[in-house]
Amino acid sequence: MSPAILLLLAFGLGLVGWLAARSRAWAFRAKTPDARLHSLPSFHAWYVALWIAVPALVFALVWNAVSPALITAHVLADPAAAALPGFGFEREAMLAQARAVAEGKAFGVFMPEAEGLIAPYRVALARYESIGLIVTILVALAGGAFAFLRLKPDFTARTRVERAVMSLLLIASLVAILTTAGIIISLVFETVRFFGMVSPIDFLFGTHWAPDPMSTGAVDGKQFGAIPLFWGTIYIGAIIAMLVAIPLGLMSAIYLTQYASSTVRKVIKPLLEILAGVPTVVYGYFAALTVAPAVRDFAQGIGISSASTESAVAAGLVMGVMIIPFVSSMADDSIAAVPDALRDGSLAMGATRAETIRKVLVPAALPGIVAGIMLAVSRAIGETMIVVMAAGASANLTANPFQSMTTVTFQIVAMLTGEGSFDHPATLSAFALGMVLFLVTLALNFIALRVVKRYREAYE
Amino acid sequence: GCGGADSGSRDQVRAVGSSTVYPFAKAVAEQLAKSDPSIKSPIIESTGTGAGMKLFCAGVGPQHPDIADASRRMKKSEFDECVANGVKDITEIQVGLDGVAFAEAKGGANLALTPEDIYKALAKNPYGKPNTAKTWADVNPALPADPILVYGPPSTSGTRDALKELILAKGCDANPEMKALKDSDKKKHDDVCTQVREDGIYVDAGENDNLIVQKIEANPKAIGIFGFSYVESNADRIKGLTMSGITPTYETISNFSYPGARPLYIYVKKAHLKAIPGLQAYVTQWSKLWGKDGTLAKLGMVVAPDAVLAESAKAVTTMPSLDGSQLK
Amino acid sequence: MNAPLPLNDAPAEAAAQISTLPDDGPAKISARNVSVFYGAKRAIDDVSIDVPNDYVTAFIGPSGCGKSTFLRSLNRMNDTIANARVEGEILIDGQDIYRSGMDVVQLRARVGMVFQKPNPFPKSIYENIAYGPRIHGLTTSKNELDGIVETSLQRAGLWDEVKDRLTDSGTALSGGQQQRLCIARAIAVDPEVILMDEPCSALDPIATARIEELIDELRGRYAIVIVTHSMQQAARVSQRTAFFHMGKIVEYGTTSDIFTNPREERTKDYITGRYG
Amino acid sequence: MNAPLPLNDAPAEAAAQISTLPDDGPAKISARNVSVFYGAKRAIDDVSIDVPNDYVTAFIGPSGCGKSTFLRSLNRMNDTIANARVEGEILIDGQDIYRSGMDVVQLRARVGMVFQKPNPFPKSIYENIAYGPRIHGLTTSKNELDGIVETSLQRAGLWDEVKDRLTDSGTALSGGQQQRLCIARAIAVDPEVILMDEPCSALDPIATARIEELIDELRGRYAIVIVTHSMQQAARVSQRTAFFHMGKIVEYGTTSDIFTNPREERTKDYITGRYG
Amino acid sequence: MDTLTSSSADTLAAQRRARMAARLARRHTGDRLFKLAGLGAVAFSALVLVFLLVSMASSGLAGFQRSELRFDLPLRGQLSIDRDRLGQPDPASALELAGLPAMVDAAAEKGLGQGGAALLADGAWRDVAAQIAAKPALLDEPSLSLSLPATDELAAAQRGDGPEALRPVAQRLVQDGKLVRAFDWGFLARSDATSPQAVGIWGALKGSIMTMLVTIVLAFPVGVLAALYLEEYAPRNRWTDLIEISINNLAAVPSIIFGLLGLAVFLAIFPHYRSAPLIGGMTLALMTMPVIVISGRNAIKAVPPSIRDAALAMGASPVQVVFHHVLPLALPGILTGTIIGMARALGETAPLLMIGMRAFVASPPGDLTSPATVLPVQIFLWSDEIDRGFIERTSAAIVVLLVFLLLMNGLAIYLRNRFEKRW
Ligand SMILES: Nc1ncnc2c1ncn2[C@@H]1O[C@H](COP(=O)(O)OP(=O)(O)OP(=O)(O)O)[C@@H](O)[C@H]1O
Ligand SMILES: Nc1ncnc2c1ncn2[C@@H]1O[C@H](COP(=O)(O)OP(=O)(O)OP(=O)(O)O)[C@@H](O)[C@H]1O
Ligand SMILES: [Mg+2]
Ligand SMILES: [Mg+2]
Ligand SMILES: O=P([O-])([O-])[O-]
Repeated sequence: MSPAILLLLAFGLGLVGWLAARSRAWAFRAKTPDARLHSLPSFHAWYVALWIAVPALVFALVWNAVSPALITAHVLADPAAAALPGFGFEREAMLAQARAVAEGKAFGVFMPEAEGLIAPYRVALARYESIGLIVTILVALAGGAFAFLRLKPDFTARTRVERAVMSLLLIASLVAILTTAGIIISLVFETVRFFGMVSPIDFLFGTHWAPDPMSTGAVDGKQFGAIPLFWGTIYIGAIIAMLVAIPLGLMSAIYLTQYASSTVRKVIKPLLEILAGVPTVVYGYFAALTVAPAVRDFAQGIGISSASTESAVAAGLVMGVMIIPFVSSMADDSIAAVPDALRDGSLAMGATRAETIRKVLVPAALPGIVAGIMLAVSRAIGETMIVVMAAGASANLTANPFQSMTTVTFQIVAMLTGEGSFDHPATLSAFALGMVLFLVTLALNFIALRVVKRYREAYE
Repeated sequence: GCGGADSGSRDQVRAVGSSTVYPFAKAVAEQLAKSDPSIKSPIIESTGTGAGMKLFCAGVGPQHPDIADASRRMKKSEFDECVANGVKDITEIQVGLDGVAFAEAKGGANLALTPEDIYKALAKNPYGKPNTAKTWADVNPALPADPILVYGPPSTSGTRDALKELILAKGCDANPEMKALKDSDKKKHDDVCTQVREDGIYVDAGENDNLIVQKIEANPKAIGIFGFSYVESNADRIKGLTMSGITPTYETISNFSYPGARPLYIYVKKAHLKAIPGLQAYVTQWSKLWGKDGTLAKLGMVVAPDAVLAESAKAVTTMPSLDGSQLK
Repeated sequence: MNAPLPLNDAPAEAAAQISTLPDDGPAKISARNVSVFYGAKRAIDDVSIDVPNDYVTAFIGPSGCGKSTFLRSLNRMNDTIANARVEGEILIDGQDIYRSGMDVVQLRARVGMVFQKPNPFPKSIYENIAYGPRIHGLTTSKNELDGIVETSLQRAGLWDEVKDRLTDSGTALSGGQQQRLCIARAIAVDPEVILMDEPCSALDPIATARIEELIDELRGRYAIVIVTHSMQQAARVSQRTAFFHMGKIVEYGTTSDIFTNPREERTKDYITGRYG
Repeated sequence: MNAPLPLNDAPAEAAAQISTLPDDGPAKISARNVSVFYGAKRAIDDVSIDVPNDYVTAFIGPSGCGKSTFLRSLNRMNDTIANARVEGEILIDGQDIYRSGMDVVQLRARVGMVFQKPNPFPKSIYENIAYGPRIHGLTTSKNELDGIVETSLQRAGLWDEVKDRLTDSGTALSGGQQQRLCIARAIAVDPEVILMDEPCSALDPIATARIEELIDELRGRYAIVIVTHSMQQAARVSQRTAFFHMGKIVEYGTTSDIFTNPREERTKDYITGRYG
Repeated sequence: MDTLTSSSADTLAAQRRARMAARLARRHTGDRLFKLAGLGAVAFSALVLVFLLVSMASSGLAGFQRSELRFDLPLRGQLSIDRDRLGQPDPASALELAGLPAMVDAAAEKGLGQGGAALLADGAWRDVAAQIAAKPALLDEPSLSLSLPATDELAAAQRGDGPEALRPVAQRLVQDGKLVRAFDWGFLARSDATSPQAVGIWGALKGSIMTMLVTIVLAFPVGVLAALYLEEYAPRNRWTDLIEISINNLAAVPSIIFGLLGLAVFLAIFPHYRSAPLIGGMTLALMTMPVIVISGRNAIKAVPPSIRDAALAMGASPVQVVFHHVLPLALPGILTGTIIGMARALGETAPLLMIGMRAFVASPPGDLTSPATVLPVQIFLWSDEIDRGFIERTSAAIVVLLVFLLLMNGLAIYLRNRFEKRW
């Protein structure tokens, strides 16, 4: 039975119940014109409709899950099924093909053996479909009758319906916690497995990163020193990118909030937001094709012969540009949150605008700006495509920005799409790196949110 | 759609694995769909050999791929996992060769290298001593005194594996002491022979070979290490370097006189052969295209020697099961 | 003017009227035919007034009548509002502050301002006071600066309360202390005029009384203009009062005259609480 | 109470005092020992008062003394403030509105409220008025609803001004009209009590006068409680006045008594503008 | 104060005034420079954006073209084929049987000179077959002028790279007007292929659309409901804090981590759906949901409390307040945030690499569960192709992606401006 039919059925019956309950509620009113109903007729209607649709849907869901097994059992009892091979994929494939044909989803079978199963499938499908349909209707009717009989003029339908709505809202907000749990679960097992092979000390404090996914035999923990990755991540994401993004973002925010006319602001702000909206794969392409060669030529032009095409600067510059809008919009918010009274106070002292901004507004907005920068950093160190396309793979522990460097995200992609076998520590290291990344962004965000909160409170 | 998602079958072939095999597997899929419109074009995913094996070996059923493309042979451990998950019958088919080729920009210095030179230039500890070579002349006085700068594949790629096994280990074993070490202390031998230096002279260049081409074009003194197909298709910009006097060409690679050839495989899950429409046809399509004048050769794949081809062609029809005990 | 004006619109003759008292000597500030617009909206309509040097002048009037607007036009703080525009002349010591070469930075150093809500900078008390002298480069040594800070705080009657905690944040003070800090901050650059816009409306009665005393102490040293919505306060602290209504000055005179003997019907209505 | 209370703290005996006038007949609202807390802060301190049915009762007092807080506790609008907590009893027609079975939805339909800032819904004028009758299911037909809308607007004195544009947005009206719309909206669900929190403080004098008239017209039909910071307004519109100070009712009486003959020193000080 | 100190105070004041005046010019210059720096920062960002867009667009436009060979195919009376057969499924096979490929090759040899057939892209005759199938009347025309795709090599030779031997051939054909760069509408209708001459973007675009569909259907309701709960009802307690922290954190968790989540959780639960838009959409929904929640909360916060008070005071229940007043007023803001979140999801690559959406898929996905790829991943895959013909195609794909993003951003800006707080 297709889920769509069941859905329609549940909603259809729900609608009927809705209408019936509403007219009953109106009838209460008509009988006792003076007495106010506790709840509006429409709440009575929703109450009944929910009692019809929800149990019916729940049953339909369960039925959808169990009926295929019942149908298969029915088909297997058929003599035609005796010819099927024993357990295995071929047998299942035959059943599936016959079923697809019986359901009208396919026109013919690919395996001739399946031909004979089509007819039994048709029979079984028809039978279980009608059973499902009937029971669904019964469940709906039972729910509806229960709810309908409870309706009275002073029935608290509204309270009950609203309670249902509130549960829905609560469930929706729990999705976030589930997601967080999902992330932790999906990282933690492999991470633990990895640390069973490589000591966390070697991993977190080692300065040599050269895991060999193809190696066999004993694992050499000394190859898994992730410091060069952390360094590359910080150097590209938190240093070079921020050297670009902080001054540009901050000055943009200052210009937009303090100097620009409202029309200019209206045009420029969305433009900046576009900069944040350009997909990172486009930035990556741009970085690899345009910026990186230009940077290398520039570096070689000034005599740095070791300049690599996949330089940290190229990735960092482009990433910085991408981050500008984050910094500027957070700075914008926090500067705007500084009460005008402070600005006026400073201007009235005879300060110029620049002095007012530098000495009063920016210091006052500093916590918010810092928080914005932290969020931007967390975004930069989690950025993947730009580094995958432009930063290179060498785990160099160097301060030379024209050298190639690699980052945590790059290594995650490389290890998970590489040639090593899946249970090799090199591959598993991707999960450990993911865990570190997750924890670091968690920490950055946590601190940033704390800072912002405290600072908002200071002005509210 | 997948047709019968909850259980049952799939109506499209699914192959995963090596990025080296990927372009060839794509081409075969495309040809198959053109030649037989009743077959849906197979889905080819470039996951890398290891991840591909992991997916392939996860089990039998429509949710698991039918084919694993590999730029190296299946490992024993992988085979064991396959068996543990019920993937007992696997057919191994060698579809061709890939050469690890050294190349420089057109107009470069025309270095004439040997595996030994390369080993001495790139190993971390050549013959057990730290590598101090800065110019090619340091390695071999016959070579020019140009600085050594080699762009090569990262450790996660199959090409790097091939580099280690086919060139570095070979150069290393030229020294009898090392050869002896191989028998006495395998681990130490591997360390000494296959570890690549990390002082910036060998540059991990990521998976994007286009970028390596650009880089060695920009720096004529630098050398790049590629899959041979890349050298072929960029013949207007770069040229292959001779190795022990032999230029990398189709011939020299396919007869293994150029020391950088490695086999490319596809692994077929036999349990799927009957159940997945188009699987047999897809495998057969490989055999139609892997010949000397076939599409794959045009795309840069090195055709395997005739004997191998004959055996592979036989495997396509008979689908022999792989014997795990042959694997390492 | 003898006849009471109609409530809605002021006749043309009112425009010609200059609010000035002949006994007051030369005016510190003279506004002539000043109108202030917010976009198309006229918030101040052709106001002319002379503000004396030695007295405290109070602006009173119902909410929205333009008191703050007019006050802010006296040190060109209206410049900071994007769509605000000032017409007419405002002379301080005879010089038009809206003339083209006028340097607002210097002007505002000469005309200090205290706002409705105390707005100390979120810096230390010391830095709050030192801010003005620093940006204007008034001092050449730390000693001199310390001196200015101390004198200013003393004049604002705050020194004894804060001398032991000059490094505490200015925002940690009580509301009344904050407002005195703001007055001290204004004094620190040695202004000639101090404008105050409802300086006590956010304060409790005790703090209010303290500020009112302070205003009285400062009188004579600075020309002081204070906007207030409390008629009692105007009566207590000012010697001259201007009653604003709908962007115009309805009546101007000595404070005692305005409160005991208003000439205009509207003034009387306002003072007796008929509206506002 | 005869002796003037000290400014800072109220002695225990004040707690026992019930503000009520013996001539007023049965009270519409009786508060008994009501205290309201925001977290640990006590904003209303043990207040007991009887609000009569047929008069307008004004709450006056300096800013922050708890007028709004007390007013909002009369229709349990304080429930919406997370950390607000009410102690004591508030009876409307003898029934405790804080008892456990009380349905706040119905309570608020009986006790309407008008706020300081006019807050029409951003919907059409018609929908603004029709909203209450709709959610309470007061009508069964469109006609009946139309009737309610018209009567409510008429009672609020707004019908003539808006009858031709009932579909215009309520927010497009002038401030005074908006406030009358809000009053009409409150009337539409046929409440018994109307609470008004400084309903004119955002309005100009003319609109204020209009609302004051309206309040006078509504008197007798609804029990009306109005919070105002303008003593003149209290004097004009109310018949009973309670003077709040620091969370307590300092004095309660007929409006004329309070304004002409306050018993308490603090009341007198406030009325003569010594603080606030 | 006695006269003496008073006069010394006067000199002091005069001194200070002099110092102030001396500094003025410098301060004003500083002010102007500061403003200029701000302007410079804004201008820089704008310039980068313009440069990015222009450079992508200019090289992308070339990617909408392909090299085509032009020659005539004599038709009337040449093909013996039953016209009815053309109306049935797979007319191409019928035409192939009737000998169309050989005819095309022969015509190419004739029209383009010796070896002309080899210059045609593999299967170029299929274009002809499609034309004929669409319009059988063509069979009565004396001849049909064709414009068929050239091989990748010839295309490369026309660009001036590729095999040396072909370059003169290409030059000659270009001079004769037989080899042209023609606008390739098919690029918007075809799917991935191995040859840059034959690729199209429709497969990836359709994959993107399907993925976004799943994302919005999941993320929007959950996001809005969660935002309502947190902003309007959530009690202040540990659980709420936990939810809030989770959401704020999820909004900043690197997208690749969501990829790992999709890999470890969704693909473990639904192993059949590797590479499917359904899984991609679910993964991206988890990523987008927090963005919607956060912007939704801001929009809800922006609804003035006075509206809530008004409704509550009328006797509306909290649920009625929210659904009658708050939600309708906040909706434009929520939509704006949603669109921006969706735009971000549309451009997302890394997480999809992890869940198998990087496959070669030669036909557009049929439904939500069939294997697919999406625009950004297609860009990533093409950027990695050996054949340099893909460089332009990649740029063209970027242009398609950017157009979509700009449209979405434009819509968001429009919504924001149109509904910006009007109460
Ligand atoms: N920035 C502005 N833009 C537009 N109109 C303004 C602005 N500031 C004030 N107004 C309007 O100008 C008129 C005068 O305002 P102003 O603030 O000067 O009044 P006020 O007498 O100080 O009132 P209050 O006693 O409330 O402070 C008012 O109608 C006000 O609405
Ligand atoms: N939501 C709240 N949380 C905490 N404290 C509050 C809150 N609302 C009011 N208060 C405090 O409770 C006290 C009484 O406030 P309330 O608003 O009732 O005063 P009011 O008499 O209405 O003043 P006003 O004339 O300014 O409206 C004040 O000290 C105020 O700061
Ligand atoms: Mg004002
Ligand atoms: Mg209040
Ligand atoms: O993906 P690989 O070809 O490098 O194995």
